[in-house]
Amino acid sequence: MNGDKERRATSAPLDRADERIRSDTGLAGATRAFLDRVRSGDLGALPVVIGLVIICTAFQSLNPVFLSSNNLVNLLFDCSTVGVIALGIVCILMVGEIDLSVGSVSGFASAMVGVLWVNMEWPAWLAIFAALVVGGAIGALYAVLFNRFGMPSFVSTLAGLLAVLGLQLYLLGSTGSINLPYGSPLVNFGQTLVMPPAVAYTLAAVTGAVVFATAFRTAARRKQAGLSARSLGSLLLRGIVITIILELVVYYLNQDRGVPWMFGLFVALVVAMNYALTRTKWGRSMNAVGGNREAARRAGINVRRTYMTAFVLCATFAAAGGILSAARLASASQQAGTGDVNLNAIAAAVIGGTSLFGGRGTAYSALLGIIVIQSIASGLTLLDLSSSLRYMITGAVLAVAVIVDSLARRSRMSHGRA
Amino acid sequence: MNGDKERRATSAPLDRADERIRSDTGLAGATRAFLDRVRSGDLGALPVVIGLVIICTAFQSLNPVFLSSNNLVNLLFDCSTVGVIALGIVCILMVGEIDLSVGSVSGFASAMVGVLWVNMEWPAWLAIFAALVVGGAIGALYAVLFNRFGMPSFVSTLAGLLAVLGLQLYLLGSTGSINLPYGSPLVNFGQTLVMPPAVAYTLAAVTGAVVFATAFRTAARRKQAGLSARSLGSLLLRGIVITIILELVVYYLNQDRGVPWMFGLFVALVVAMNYALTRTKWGRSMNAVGGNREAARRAGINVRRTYMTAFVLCATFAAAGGILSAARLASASQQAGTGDVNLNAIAAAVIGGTSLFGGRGTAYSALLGIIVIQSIASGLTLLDLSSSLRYMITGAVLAVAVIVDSLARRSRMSHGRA
Amino acid sequence: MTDLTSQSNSQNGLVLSLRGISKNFGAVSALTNIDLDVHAGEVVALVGDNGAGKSTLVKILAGVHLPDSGTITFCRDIVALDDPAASLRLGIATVFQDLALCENLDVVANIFLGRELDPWRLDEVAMEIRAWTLLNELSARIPSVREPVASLSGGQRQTVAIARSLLLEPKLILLDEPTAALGVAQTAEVLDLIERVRDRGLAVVMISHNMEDVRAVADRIVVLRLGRNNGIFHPDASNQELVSAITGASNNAVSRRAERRQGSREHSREPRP
Amino acid sequence: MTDLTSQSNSQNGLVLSLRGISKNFGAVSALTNIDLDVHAGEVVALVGDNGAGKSTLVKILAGVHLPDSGTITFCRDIVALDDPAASLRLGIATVFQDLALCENLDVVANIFLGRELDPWRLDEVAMEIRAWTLLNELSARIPSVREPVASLSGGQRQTVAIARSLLLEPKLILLDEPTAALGVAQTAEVLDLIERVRDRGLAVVMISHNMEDVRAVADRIVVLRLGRNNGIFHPDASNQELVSAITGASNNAVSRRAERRQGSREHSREPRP
Amino acid sequence: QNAKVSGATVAFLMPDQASTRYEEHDRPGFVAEMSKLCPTCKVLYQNADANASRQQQQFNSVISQGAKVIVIDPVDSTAAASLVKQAQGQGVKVIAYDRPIPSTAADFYVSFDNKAIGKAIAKSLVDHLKATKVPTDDVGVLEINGSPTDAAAGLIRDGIHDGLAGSGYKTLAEYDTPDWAPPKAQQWASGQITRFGKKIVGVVAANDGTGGAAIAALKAAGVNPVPPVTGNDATIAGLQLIIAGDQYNTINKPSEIVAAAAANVAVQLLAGEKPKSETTLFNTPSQLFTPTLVTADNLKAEIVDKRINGKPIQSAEVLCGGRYAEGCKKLGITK
Ligand SMILES: Nc1ncnc2c1ncn2[C@@H]1O[C@H](COP(=O)(O)OP(=O)(O)OP(=O)(O)O)[C@@H](O)[C@H]1O
Ligand SMILES: Nc1ncnc2c1ncn2[C@@H]1O[C@H](COP(=O)(O)OP(=O)(O)OP(=O)(O)O)[C@@H](O)[C@H]1O
Ligand SMILES: [Mg+2]
Ligand SMILES: [Mg+2]
Repeated sequence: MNGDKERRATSAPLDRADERIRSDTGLAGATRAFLDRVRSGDLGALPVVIGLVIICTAFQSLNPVFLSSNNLVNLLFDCSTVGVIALGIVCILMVGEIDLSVGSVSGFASAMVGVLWVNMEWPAWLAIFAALVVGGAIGALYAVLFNRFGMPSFVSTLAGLLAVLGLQLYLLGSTGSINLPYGSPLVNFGQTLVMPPAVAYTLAAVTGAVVFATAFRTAARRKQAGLSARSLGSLLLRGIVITIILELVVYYLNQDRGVPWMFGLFVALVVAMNYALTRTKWGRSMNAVGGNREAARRAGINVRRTYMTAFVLCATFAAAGGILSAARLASASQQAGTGDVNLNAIAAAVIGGTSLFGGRGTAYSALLGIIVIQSIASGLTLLDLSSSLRYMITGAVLAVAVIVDSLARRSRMSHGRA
Repeated sequence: MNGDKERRATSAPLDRADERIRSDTGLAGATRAFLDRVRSGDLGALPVVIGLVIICTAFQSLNPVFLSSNNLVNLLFDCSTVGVIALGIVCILMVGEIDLSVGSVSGFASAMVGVLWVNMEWPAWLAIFAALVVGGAIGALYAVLFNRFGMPSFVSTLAGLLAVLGLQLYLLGSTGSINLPYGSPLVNFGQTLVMPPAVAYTLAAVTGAVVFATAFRTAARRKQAGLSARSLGSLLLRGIVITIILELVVYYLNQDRGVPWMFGLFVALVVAMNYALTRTKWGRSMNAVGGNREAARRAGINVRRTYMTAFVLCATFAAAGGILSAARLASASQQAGTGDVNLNAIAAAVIGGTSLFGGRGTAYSALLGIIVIQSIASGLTLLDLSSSLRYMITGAVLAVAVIVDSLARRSRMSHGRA
Repeated sequence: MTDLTSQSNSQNGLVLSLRGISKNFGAVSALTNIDLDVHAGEVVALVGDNGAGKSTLVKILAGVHLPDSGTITFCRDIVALDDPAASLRLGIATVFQDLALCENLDVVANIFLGRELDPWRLDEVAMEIRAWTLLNELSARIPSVREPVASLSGGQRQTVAIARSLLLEPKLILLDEPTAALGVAQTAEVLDLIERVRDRGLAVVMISHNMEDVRAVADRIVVLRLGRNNGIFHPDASNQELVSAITGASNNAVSRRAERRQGSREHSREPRP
Repeated sequence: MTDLTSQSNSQNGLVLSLRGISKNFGAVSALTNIDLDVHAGEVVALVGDNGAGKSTLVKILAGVHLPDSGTITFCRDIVALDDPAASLRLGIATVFQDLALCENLDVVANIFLGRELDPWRLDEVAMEIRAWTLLNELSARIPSVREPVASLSGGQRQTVAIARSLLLEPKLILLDEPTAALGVAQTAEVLDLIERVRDRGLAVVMISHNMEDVRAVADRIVVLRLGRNNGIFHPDASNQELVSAITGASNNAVSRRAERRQGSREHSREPRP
Repeated sequence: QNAKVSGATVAFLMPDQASTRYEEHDRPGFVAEMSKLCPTCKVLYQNADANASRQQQQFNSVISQGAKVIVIDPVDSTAAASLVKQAQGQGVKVIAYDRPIPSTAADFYVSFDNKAIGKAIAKSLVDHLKATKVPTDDVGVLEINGSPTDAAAGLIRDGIHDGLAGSGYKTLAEYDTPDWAPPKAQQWASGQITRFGKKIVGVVAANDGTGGAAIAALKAAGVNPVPPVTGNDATIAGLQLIIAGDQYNTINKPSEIVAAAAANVAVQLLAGEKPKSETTLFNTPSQLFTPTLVTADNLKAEIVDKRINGKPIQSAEVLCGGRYAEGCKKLGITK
């Protein structure tokens, strides 16, 4: 009956053989596919970016300092500390669990670095290493409680929150807070160190080139294997656009101090985690365990080990974030990691699009989410507001920032695509 | 082939017709069923109670004041405030969402009562009513954001946390905090009012009688309808045991001041919510929406309205809890509802056995959970500890309290019964 | 193949009529321009290959998905089914392929979900009795109706889902592969049931991959292929005919297998039933 | 009915042997004292009513549940299957009735889950090609393998689950109602496939409610009833015989329905195929 | 000794963790004095972690344990009123410590004056700016207050306002630091540096933590030299920043003195005596101590050389480790 159609279809690539799927080749096809995705709300990070643009425009119109290079450089410094913690939260949310103790762990790690490095005069790298290891050990403890005793991570990490805070207070008990020496490499890293312009420009260009090269290699292999592939033209376009955008950003930041190395580290971690989560067997098993734990187990995945890595990674990132904030503040204090660090880190991951229920999320959500949160905070510090007003506005702006994404998600769902 | 067995089976009650199901009638049967449940970990609240007993024994041995009537009465007063908030959290967790702003809402409600009643001299009942309504309205707003825009409750209530805290600070801005008149009925209710012994004894007896009567009525109806039913003897035994335990508790508390009315209110709310969640159509739809939202929708349940009620109830209970803590403290202050109120309320629900992922939980989990948390807090105030040690021990004890429950859950799962 | 207007039981009025229904999921067109008529007292079987769009069509009728275009006429009125509740209100009961049960609730609660007796004081005893009656009617083998559905076997769940739909007094019943997981006895009961409700004048749309069952109960067989109408058949159409309409080729896996088996049987001269 | 030791393809060794397997869920005894033997190059069909315990047995063999008592002998060794990974390592591949797919992952990821090519740098292109090959082998109608499994139709998912099990090189394949949701063509392909793997010397245990399919491919038919062994049959046993073993009564819904249809046919004198 | 006194129980309830002073100075000071005055007495210590409800719980708990005198540093001065009423109803004496309980008269009040502290740091900063001839036009200072939900922070803020009023220096911007969290203070300060740049001639910060954060922000922005920044609490970190020349001042509140005074009063109340008071504040007989302002000029004298109970407030060894050695030498603390 549809024989002729079928015959026509056989000449198509393997994955375009089904006549019901529209193959969007060429620029026109790409545009149509994009509009299609806009309509069905399947836009990835775009809605959050739109929310961010709205926020930035509003703050910029209220105070033109907001988008000045100087302020943006500050923003990037501030993003990096909690951002690293949020990256760990992405890992743990991925498998559908939570870690409420990241704040405490970060504070404890900063206290450890303070005590070991400054008070006990260990070499800085050793103190940092020790703090990271202890952070990882705390995560391993949660994993054991979870795997052996089935203790819900909400409860075990709540207990951890308290216990680790106790450890932090104990460690800093006699001094309260410890100054990290100004001028030391760690504090410089956290406060002033920026990439030389040449390095920054090169990195931006290399990023674009790498994006293009990998995509091109994949496309070539797909074409060779008889699968559909994106055209050279569209890949080239994408590579060039990415490069130009990055170069412009770098250029703008270089008007002031430049791109902080700390932010570079954060982005590098995000990219590495993104690779690990999407392109390794381990990342696949994280996704699988978060999506359907029992199915993953039945597929022969070592579910316990996967949880172990998730808990350990989360706590280690928390410790790393704590060390970075100590460097940023040039001090390890009893208050480090308390307050809203937990909530901000989790919120960053969630705002960026990671699900609290597991199995859905990307490393980039930590980057995006923390930029949203810090932009709001930074924008509001530039306005002279009373505390009460500041709280109210923060809440309202946060809702606005997420509303675009929420609407997109809703339309995605009503189109039957969760 | 199994014809004879089948014939034998037909004489059994309708729900015992399947020959594979062991019918546990009589006392011996009940014991066997119980052991069976112990083995498979299907024990309901028992593990948490065991955890509680362990904690109490430990604290009692460290400081004999812990189980004194006086301290227990204080404990009951303290349980009631956060307990009411936790009850709201149970509602919202039931449908698989969360409310991070219960702390702020409770603080805001207490501020409203302070301002309206004390400063603006409204009648107390009207001020309380207004605070509850505003609390409910905040919940309704979250529900609208959730239903209309699909905003994840984590984000909307996080925004709410900040915005409502801002409102609270704004409301108390000029004064900082407001004293509620000492000796007024509200403050008396929160601080001193206890049931007269006769009332308490009667209530305890009535509870036992009601438990027996309803169970007996159901059993009679089931027997009449040809369903299996528990024997009169076992029902009577249960009724008597419950009555005796309650009377003993009341007797012990009456050695000191007696049973606080505030705790009575809390328990009444718990019982009412338990009824609503288990025995009404609304409660059924809450369970269904939390278990499988799409299935509930396809069954024709108005899912949006269910979410609406859950959010509104949660925020209203939060406001009620805030008013109770204001009464307890005889003051409405800027820091009411900040700190760990949120975390304690959520933790209470989770420790009591309500799932963070929806569809599993009972109103009693709020009661049990908050007793666990407050017992730990109260037990530790009886020991002379530095803050750092206190934090560490709180964390450790919390983990111990939950470990029995976790083990039971694990065995439940390994027996294929999630 | 017969033309669209023909039907065996046309003495009764048109209950449901679809014209030009289309539905896209992103870049995939799941349904294109579907027409379908169902009359009272008629069992229409909807057959088609995997992914042909049968369930999508049923979900559109159940108000789960909104169609991208096309009109739905139900009992002479053009209706917008934008919500499952709207469908249920009109009298359309559905058994979904994925069953749509709440795994955390027990059997009784699932059967009565959304239609509980005595909303302010659930009558658990009455509901339990009714549940047992319904389940026994379907020959269900369920040890206990007070266990959460999560602990039931596949077939037991399917029986619960079917029992659910019997609780309503619908005008149209949509059954999406209702017997896929059922045992032989339960399947027979469900087919009996379908005939009973047909005889009571209800309209039934049944999806199935089992041509035996389809031919046994259907008055008309509608074939979908790759999201399009691909012919309407009488139940006495040959298997061969139906299968080629479903797969879109007369040389298909089924015919090849049949031939091969035929060959090997003749070869081994050992006939198998 | 034949006795336990008889089998048609006994030239090959015993792959799997169960003795006295029991399993309780709380107060329900799902399995009581089950014995089962499976030989290499043999297809054993496991049939039984809904809730008879078939899937429970398969899950025990897949390492999902631990039996309460009884011994499992696999290739002459007594084994403890306390984890699905242990089963997989021994060479037992399973297609579960509930499929056990990760709905959030795409088709390729699901097929290769736990067995990805190139662990540190997933070879997506190679995996995608292999996935298409497997799916085409099964006549699957899947528009895109890069969509999450959540968006697939029931039959498409089942095909994915079957494709998964083909990736291993197992000694024993357990198929729990593998064709329940499949279309006619796909069912034929799966039955072909079962015959192919049998001929390669693998042992196959297949659960199905479709007596046609069972008789078509099985070398031996094992009946479970209410969690107990209830006889072993040759594939040429009559339908009647099998159905009474399954339902436990010779007067059952199936026979009643057949009689009724027979009667009404004779009555209306209008034969239907 | 008085029979009523010996073996009695006394409770010492502190409000929070924001500063280490409560566990490092107040409690040891109080315990030391108590054991001197009444060796058989039992001291119960609790810290409420800035949570008024928890403080109420602790208050009830110590009464359950038989405390006859309660020394309380209230988390919430207003809320503490009901505690006083409740205690007095049961014959328990209450000594307000550090922060007053304005609406209900306690039995005694001993304290440093928080408002005076705010005023002192602000005034000292202004004096320093005037002395270094910083012009007043078109420039100003930043003001970093404590937690918006902390009553003591409010008192300090009022004091700072008093201190800055009429100085001629504008307050460019003002910020209530949530939870006294230094990172928040740092982020805010960074933003203000972007906004005002060179117009910032000084920063009034309400404690050493937020002061240190302001310094970190200034350094990170490359501001050189760092304008004077105030502090409070004389933490080791703060003192070291003064030694290093980064922070301008801090406040030394030798809490041991107040704690010892509270212990004295407690024993008198136990014995049923009426403690003598210098002044009356909020209808409460009171004893107020003046804190000392510490800058680089008097750091040696006030911190290292002055003895309390035979010990320096901080020893040279603690302060002058590593990279502070040079600064210490300059200030003459070490040779
Ligand atoms: N929510 C969805 N998102 C994306 N695609 C979908 C969605 N639902 C269905 N599809 C696609 O639409 C097509 C039709 O699916 P449908 O479930 O209607 O098939 P079906 O005819 O019921 O098949 P089966 O016999 O296997 O049940 C399939 O290709 C499927 O992949
Ligand atoms: N996790 C569980 N908890 C409690 N009972 C269970 C559980 N799993 C299975 N059962 C019970 O065990 C019995 C056998 O179930 P099983 O899934 O093995 O049946 P089956 O033979 O596969 O039936 P079907 O043909 O319907 O798939 C059923 O009565 C079921 O209720
Ligand atoms: Mg379907
Ligand atoms: Mg099964």
